[in-house]
Amino acid sequence: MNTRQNLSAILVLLGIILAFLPLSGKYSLREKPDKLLSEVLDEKTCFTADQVARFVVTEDSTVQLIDLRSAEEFKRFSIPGAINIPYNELMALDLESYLNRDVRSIFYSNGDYQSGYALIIARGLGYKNCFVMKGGLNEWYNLVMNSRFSGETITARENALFETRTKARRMFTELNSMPDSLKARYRESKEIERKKLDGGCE
Amino acid sequence: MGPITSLPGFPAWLDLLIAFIIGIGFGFALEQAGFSSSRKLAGMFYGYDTTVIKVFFTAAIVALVGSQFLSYLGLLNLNLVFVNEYYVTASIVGGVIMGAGFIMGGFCPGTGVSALSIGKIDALFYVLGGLTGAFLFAETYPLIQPLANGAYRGPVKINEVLGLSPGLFTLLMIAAAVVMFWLAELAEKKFARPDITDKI
Amino acid sequence: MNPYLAGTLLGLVLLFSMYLAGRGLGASGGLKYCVVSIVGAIDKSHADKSVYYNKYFEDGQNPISNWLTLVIFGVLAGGFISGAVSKRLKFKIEKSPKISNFRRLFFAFTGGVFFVYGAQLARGCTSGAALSGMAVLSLAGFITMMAIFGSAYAFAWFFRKNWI
Amino acid sequence: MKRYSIVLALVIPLLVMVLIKSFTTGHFRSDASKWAESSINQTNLIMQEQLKSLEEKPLMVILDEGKAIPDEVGETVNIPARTLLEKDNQKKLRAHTGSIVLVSADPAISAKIWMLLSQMGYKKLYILTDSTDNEVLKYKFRPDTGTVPEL
Repeated sequence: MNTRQNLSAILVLLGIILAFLPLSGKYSLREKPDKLLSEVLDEKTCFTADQVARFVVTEDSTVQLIDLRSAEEFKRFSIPGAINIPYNELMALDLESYLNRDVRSIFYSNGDYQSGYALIIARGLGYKNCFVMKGGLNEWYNLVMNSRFSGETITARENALFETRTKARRMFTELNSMPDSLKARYRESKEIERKKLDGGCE
Repeated sequence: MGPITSLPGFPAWLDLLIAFIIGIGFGFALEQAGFSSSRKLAGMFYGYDTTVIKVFFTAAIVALVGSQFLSYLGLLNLNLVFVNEYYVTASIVGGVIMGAGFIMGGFCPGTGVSALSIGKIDALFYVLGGLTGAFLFAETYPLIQPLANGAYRGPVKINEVLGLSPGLFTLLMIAAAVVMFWLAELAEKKFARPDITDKI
Repeated sequence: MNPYLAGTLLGLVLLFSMYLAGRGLGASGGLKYCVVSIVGAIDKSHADKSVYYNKYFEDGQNPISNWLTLVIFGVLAGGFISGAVSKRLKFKIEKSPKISNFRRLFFAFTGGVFFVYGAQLARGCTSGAALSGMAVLSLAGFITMMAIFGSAYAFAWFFRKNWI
Repeated sequence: MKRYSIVLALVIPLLVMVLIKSFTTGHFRSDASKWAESSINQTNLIMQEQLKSLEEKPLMVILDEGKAIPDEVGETVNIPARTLLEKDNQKKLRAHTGSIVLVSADPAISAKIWMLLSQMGYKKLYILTDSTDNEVLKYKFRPDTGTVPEL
């Protein structure tokens, strides 16, 4: 057999194999399930509402909050600094721009379900820098928004925690009480620039 | 999981080093294919030498088949590989202009640079012409902008347009290429010009 | 080298490029970046004013330190290595014996102008648009490929004296 | 045979790799969004009283360690989340043909496990929930219209 016939035979056989493979452009999780399981059950993938409040108060730039609620809910109010990726759009989006970053992404929704799903998807796709806020906005309200000091004495630690909560609550209320136009402008400034794939001859 | 350079924290200098190394491979492969000879390249259009079609389609298919296997085996994320964007008129008009340039100059930019590296003086003139062409394009860009940016369709894939799976389309493309290779060798026998091609 | 083997080699280089950098090969882009940096060095104010050039100077980086430019330098090096290996290093003008040197160099220059102009318009040349595009099943790649080869066949008759 | 040696040397290893990849169980299925569908419209959440309306008796999987077993609606197994992917446990789950209901006091655990198993190709997989409003905010935001912040 000459080179042409060899090459033709190889390519045709490989082509036949390919024709049988499901090669949809849709993505699937790549991590090994057992590795992923032990990863997400680790407490390190969870932040408490208090920790998130501290990120908000210190305007920590190594953290990106991702709000999974619907666009309408997000428009009404959100934690300062958060961006919105509605959970039902999560899997239709190109997550690369949002999650392949040096900052830690923290998912939150109202409860625990959607952030839990999102964590599996994101970490399963190999984005290691993803976390959740435990208890979601319900917990945030419970801990931060409705925090009230009661008692006689206060330790330094409690005092610091209380101050953070108060400050976070003030920031949350101030931001979300703004008129819609200002709110929209604030959110635009937080938006992440979509990465464009590099290539071609441009 | 590839592409490697899209991993977070990948250093920029290494990215450029990879570009250089890939360039070396590119130049080496072009020169080894005999693409540093303009008469061999032009032979494609007169039937006496069909190296271009053989190399070109073999290369495209090897990369296509390879990338799909890598993707299936979970080594390469094809969603992160650049897909050329389709500007309908620009692609066609640009292609026609390129075809005219091809038959006049006998090179395309890659082969021209590779021929320049082994001392072809005509390739030097070709590359200088190429630089002039890029300069002219930049200067006439305001005039030609509507044509260049019009009829934008985004990064469309041909198999999606045809409604086929990527694997099936690949198989069809391979079948077409195999037939083409066979025809090319028949043409080479018919229009043989050993005086031109054997020298290379 | 046997064209099928050379094609396989080229395909593997392209595959490596996709695997390592997520992009195909490209040659015309590198030439453009050379022009852009030359223009920027000679007349910076012109470059800043032009709608075309200014986007390349936005981030304050030299356009020469670009992926595509380095590919071009690599092609020069790789071609030279291959020529040395196969003992093809030689200064010469390749042409049909029927035409003069001037005619060959004139058409080489004109061909270069046309080709790169078209490549800028179509956003890639035979390697950047057609070859790399086909390898990722891009419709633009197939269309550009057909346009290039179709038009070259159509014009082939007019320039036959140059080659045969 | 010798004539085809190059062809076979290239094609067979690739074919073997592809076949190994295709037939390895215990990895994620392709197309993540397809397997996540019912989490979007929340049909994967089920309440205690809805359990009876399932066609077959479900397998109740208790994900918490040493947790008390709820009302007998179906077969019950206790598989702590951490040991879920151990071979024996996977065998138990795969052997059950009807619905599987995940039970945990912590909704975060059941959510993560639900998505993990779904992506591995489990169908008819539910989360037992005491109320469907876990994803509803129980509090109301009261804007403070008194202050206008500087931006």
